Amino acid sequence: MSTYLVYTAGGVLLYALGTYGLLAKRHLIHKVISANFMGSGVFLILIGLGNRSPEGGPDPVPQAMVLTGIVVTVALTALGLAIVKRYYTATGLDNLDDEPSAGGDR
Amino acid sequence: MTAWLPMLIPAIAGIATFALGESRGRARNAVNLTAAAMSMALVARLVVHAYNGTVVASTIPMLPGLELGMSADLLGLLFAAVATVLWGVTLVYAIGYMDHAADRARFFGFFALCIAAANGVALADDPLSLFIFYEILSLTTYPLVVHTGTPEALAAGRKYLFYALGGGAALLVGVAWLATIAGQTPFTPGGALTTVSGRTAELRVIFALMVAGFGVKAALMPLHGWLPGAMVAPAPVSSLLHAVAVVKAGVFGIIRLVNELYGPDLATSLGVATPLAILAAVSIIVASVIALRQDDFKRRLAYSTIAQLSYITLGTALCSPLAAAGALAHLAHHAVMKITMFFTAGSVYETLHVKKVSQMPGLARRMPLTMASFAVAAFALAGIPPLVGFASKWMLGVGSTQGGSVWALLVYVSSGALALGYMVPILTSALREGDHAPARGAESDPRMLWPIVTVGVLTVVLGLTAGLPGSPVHWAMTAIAPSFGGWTP
Amino acid sequence: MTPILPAGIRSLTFSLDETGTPFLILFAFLWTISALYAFATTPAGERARLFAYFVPSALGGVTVALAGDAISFYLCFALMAIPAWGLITHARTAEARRAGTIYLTLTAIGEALLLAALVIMAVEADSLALPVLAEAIGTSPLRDITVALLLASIGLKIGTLPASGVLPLSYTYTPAGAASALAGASAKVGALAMLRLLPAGVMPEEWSYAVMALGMATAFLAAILGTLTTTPRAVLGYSSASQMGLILVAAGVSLTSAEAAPLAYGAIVAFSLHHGLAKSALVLGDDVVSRLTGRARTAALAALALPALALVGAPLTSGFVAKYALKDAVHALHGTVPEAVYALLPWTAIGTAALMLRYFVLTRERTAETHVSPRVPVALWSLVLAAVALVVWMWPAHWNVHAIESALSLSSMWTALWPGLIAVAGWMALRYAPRGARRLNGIVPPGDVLLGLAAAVRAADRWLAGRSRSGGVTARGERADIAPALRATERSAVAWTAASTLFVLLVLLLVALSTR
Amino acid sequence: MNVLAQLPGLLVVVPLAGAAISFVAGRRRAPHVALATALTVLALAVALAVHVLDDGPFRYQVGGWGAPLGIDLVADGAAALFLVLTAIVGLVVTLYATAYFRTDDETAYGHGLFWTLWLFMWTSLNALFLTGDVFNVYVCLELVGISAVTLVTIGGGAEALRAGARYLFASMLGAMTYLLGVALLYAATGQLDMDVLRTTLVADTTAATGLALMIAALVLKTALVPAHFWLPAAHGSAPSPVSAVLSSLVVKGSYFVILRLMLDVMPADYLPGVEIVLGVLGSAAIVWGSVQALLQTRIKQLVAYSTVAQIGYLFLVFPLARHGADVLTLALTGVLVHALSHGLAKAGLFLGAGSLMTRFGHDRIADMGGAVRSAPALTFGVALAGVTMMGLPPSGGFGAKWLLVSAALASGEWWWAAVLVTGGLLAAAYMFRLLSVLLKDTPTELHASKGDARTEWLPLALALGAVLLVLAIPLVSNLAAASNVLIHAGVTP
Repeated sequence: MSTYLVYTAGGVLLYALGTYGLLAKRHLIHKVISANFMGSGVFLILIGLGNRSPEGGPDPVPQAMVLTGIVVTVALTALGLAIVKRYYTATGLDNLDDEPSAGGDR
Repeated sequence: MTAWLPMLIPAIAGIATFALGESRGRARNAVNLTAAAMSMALVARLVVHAYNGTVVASTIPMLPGLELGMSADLLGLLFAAVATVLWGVTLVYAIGYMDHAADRARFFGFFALCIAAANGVALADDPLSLFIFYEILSLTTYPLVVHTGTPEALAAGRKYLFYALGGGAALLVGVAWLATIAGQTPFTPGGALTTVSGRTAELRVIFALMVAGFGVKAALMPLHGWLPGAMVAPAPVSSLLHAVAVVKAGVFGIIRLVNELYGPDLATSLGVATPLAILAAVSIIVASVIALRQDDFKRRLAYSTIAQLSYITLGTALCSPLAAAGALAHLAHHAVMKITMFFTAGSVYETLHVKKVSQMPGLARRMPLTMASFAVAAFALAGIPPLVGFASKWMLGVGSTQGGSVWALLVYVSSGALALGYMVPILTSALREGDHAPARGAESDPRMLWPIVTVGVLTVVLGLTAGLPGSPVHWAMTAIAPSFGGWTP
Repeated sequence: MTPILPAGIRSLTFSLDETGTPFLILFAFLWTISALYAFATTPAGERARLFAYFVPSALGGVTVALAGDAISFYLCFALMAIPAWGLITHARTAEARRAGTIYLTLTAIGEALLLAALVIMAVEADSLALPVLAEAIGTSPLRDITVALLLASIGLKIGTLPASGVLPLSYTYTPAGAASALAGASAKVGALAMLRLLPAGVMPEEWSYAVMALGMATAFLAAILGTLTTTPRAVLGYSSASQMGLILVAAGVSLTSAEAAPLAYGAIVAFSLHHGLAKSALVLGDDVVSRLTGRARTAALAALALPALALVGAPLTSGFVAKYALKDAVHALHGTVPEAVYALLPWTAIGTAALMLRYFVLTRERTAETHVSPRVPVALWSLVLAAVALVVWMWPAHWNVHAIESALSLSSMWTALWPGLIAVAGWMALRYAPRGARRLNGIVPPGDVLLGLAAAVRAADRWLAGRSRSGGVTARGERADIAPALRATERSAVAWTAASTLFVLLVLLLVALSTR
Repeated sequence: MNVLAQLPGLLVVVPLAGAAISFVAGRRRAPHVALATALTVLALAVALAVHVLDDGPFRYQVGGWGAPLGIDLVADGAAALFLVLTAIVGLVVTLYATAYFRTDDETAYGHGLFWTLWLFMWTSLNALFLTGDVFNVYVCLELVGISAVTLVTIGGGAEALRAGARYLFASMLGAMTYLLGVALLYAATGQLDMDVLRTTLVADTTAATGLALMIAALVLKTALVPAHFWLPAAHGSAPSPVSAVLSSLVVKGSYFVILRLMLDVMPADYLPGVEIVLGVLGSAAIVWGSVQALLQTRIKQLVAYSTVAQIGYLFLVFPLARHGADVLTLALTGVLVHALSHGLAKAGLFLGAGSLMTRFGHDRIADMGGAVRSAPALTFGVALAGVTMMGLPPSGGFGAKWLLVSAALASGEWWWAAVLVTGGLLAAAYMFRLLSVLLKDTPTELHASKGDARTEWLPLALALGAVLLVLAIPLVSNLAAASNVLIHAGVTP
């Protein structure tokens, strides 16, 4: 039970960090990495869930979810990096440049 | 099925007109004129049936628990007949008027669709169906108002549409609300809400919403703002807007609402009829006074329309049988008179580019037949016997008095005086010596001239024959009588 | 079906009855003479323009005496009154147009009032037939408002105060022939309406007194206005208004007393006939005089004395009989007001006499226009003069024989004479009047307060027009444009950090709600 | 083997196969593959709808495993409706795309990938509509998201890339939030299957938090105000056929999940107050989206903000659902009709906007005067689509508005009706701002391009469909009655 709590706490911490990064970091690569943080946080919680009930065996479902989730996250990350690269090539910018103060929004 | 045809025939003609395209003018005219003739014949047949007591009706399922219904009763047929007959006349006029104009396929197509929607409004059997056609009418009129595509026309169109849609929104809520408390409520002479008549507060709000909805097209002050602006449209459209379809759809809605949805008794006992009557009375006087001050010919006619429409609203709101019948008769009578006037306005503009009353001196000699027809219509509008306007005004006055509302009678006669006041200056201006030399050949395109003369003659003929079976007066009384518990005049 | 539903042409009925006959004769005679006169004196090029209005007006003006029901009566009333606008504005001058506009405005109001009254009467009587109408309204709860409407309508037609300017306005600019018809026949339709429509002997005395007082006030005030006006026609117009005030007195009598009503009706008929002919003769006379020169002019001026004296009510003239009939009628009532009116009645003749003197002076001053042969005008005028002289002796005996009998008594002759003598004396005295008084000459334009009213309406219109223009400008200028603010708000709301933070807040809100 | 029972599987497999084939078929043959796939999917979707109408909802076990281990697909009336809508719009968009992405245009970057990505997205969408498993929803959402983001950036312009990046980050944020929600829900219940959850869900803070997180994430994916920030840029800068699909279909996918979670899976009042928040946000979306649409100067931005507004209507069903089965029936039918009519009309509008932009060579509304002369059918199509947006009769939009207004009035909460009516008027305002320019009488020379007939008439066809939908309301109403939401609410048709 305590293992589960440790996993969960760690997962929530990672998730919160990632959320902060996705929201506040301007550099686009930072955002992609932050999103991965969030994902890892959730996976941590799920993995913890798999070991929740000591009397039964490990629950396979959370593991299946984590595996699927990782696949999806990898795909998203790849797509994100590709877009960031093309965006950088096209505009020379490494951020979204959409804050009203920056005046770049259209 | 037959009950749908007065709506479907013009609709099909409209779609066919679009399909024929811009270049096939002859075919387009043939299609439209044939459709008009067919509609007239059909309406005539339905009228004979209705006079004999057979009401042709038909419904199709539409929304859950609600049906879309058409019913060719005498009340609706009167409006349908006005729309259809004047469609035919206006077509001839419009063919002449739009002779050199662009985008005629679009024009005649939407024109026919407008008539289809008007006939739909006329024969709609319940509030929902009426609402649907009412909104279609708003939409199909918009392209006609902005037909010329000028900034002025677009601005007027925008105004028209916002008024119309705003009113439509109020009407939607009213109709939907009624449907939620009363379900399907087909129009029934004398009232269709007997089962829910106890829910007074709700019924009052619904009545107000519906009046707001119909009031926009009926140009009930203060909802009239769109009408004077919409004058930028081509004259046949103005005629259609003012005389035939659009504004009449509004007052017709009020007639249905008061006589056949709420019923005169319920409308009176709820206390909703009198405020409506007062609003209409104020509209009559204020609009007439404003009309006195307009130099623009069509604007003056527009304010006159606002006043005359409120005649109908007032007569209906008085909930007195003869006044209600007079209101219905005036719907037809005003159509004939006002269409003469708008035809004239269009003709003098198209022929001589005269737009203002102050530009008219010499016009009486330049276009004698046109102006003579106008004069007849003007005097009819002022209620001079034995022209057509007098018959309905007399009924309205007598009905007001019989209903104990002498104040309404005074409003009617004052408005008659004001009508003389804003109509006669047009005539006197035209009669002055002026720049327009007498015409050498025809005074205008015969396709414009003869429709004017026809409707001008109609104002006399309908006046002389008022009260004969089949005349609008008799028709209106027959159609209204059931709403007043079998009242016989 | 009740008979009061509109029935188009079928509802129009025409018939000749006892009341209508004298009016029919009068109207037919006067409209015919004036038609011939107008035809003879109007240049050929303008005839079509004049007669386009003259013919319908005459048609209405004559058939109104035959109208047997409310709708025909209203129709004829309108048919006569509305085209008369074309007669008044025939001269195409600015003044004529203004006069026409005022006339038409008042006509429209009068028609409206009449229609309202007719509708109420028809409803109350459930009939359109004229004889039934007046009877039924007497017992109706709507009696008062109906009588008020009728009186207002008739008052506008006959130029009762404060609309005393309507008759001078309608005569002054009209061509002579047409003017004679308007002067002689048009206002008499108002008298006919009194007989046809006003209920007899049903109103409270106060009504009657108020009407009589109004009539007397009109009689006096119109005379004063008339002596101060500018043209012979205008003088005649005010004279008509003054005389019509007397007819109104008779109407007032009939309102309250059923017994005096026949006398009052007799007086109204007598006044109408007498005044119609005399006034027509005077209107034509003014024009005839201007067409003559030399001795013929002098003779014509002398002949003017006949209708003038008749109007004053000199003995052995039609006016004498008419006035006597009126006195009889008033005498039939008892009370302070009728007695005061009775006492004041002779004094009105002073005003009439003064008006006639003023008219005579102004006519004499008119410059001669000799380009048209005066033969036909003179002949027609003579016919009218003859009628003026004879009409009193064709008096329908059953109305009031007493009036005719008393015309021959010496005492009553004196009663009729002294006011005229006072007027002559006053006129003589005026020569020695101070300059200031003489400057009053011609200070009343034809139309008096109506002109002021019209000017006020025009000013109000201009003011309104100016106000709406300037109002529009400020409204546009002040409309705040909120679009930039809305755009800026959206721009900051969709910027990544702000937007995603908003989303996180939304998440927290939903979580907070679900874990309550 | 009963073919009809296999329809849910086929609806996922067929477009997936199409995507794969189109990828290997090459740029010239890909459009034909896509068209063939679209026609097949349409047929399958219609067959499924007919089947559901006849026999009611049914489940399909992928691979025959069955819950809880396997993933079940659920075919009910509402899902069938969305599938048919997707198929119809999909077919028209595919047809349109054959003109829009011209195969001989070798310079256009990434155009060759359109067909594959589009069919792939269609696959994921169909799966999303059918899936009965909350974790599978996550997978489907991400598959839709990946293909959608890629499609947005397919044009390769800076603006599209920026929009794509924003879309992607929003998508990631939503995905992670949703996944966290699933994790919590699973932690509390140990269940992922919606049907099982429906019957086993008990009051529990963790489960409620999980569901709240899932709903918030789905709100973000559906772009409900204030989480709409990614939508206008993405829908506005994507190629027009992509915009059409994104606006008319993709947002409906996540919405449908909310609908099922809120009205089917969770017992009433499981998340107290959330339905009110959703209704309020929906109202805010209607007003704010319309106002912003009114302020836009570029045509696709206008249409995109119109989507923001129209999405708002869909959320009014949640507060209304608390008022008994009758109101729920009206409101649910209303939102389903709205989803359909908006789907058709908005696709028509975006395709129309694309055609106008191709013809004018720019996207500035102010300079589009005179379109009515040179492209009357196109203008008419835009106008008709506008009619249904405004909810004017006779159109599907009207049917939806009528049903929702009736539901609001019947519930006694008339203010939702006021919002609906205001929304209609605001829609009229922004649509007529566009139309009044198109109807202006300015002579213009439009660019003639290949495929004109298709790009002119297809928007009209979609708009006409949206209008004629009003006649199909009884059918929609029957499908709504065959939806799990109403069946589980105990409504008997």
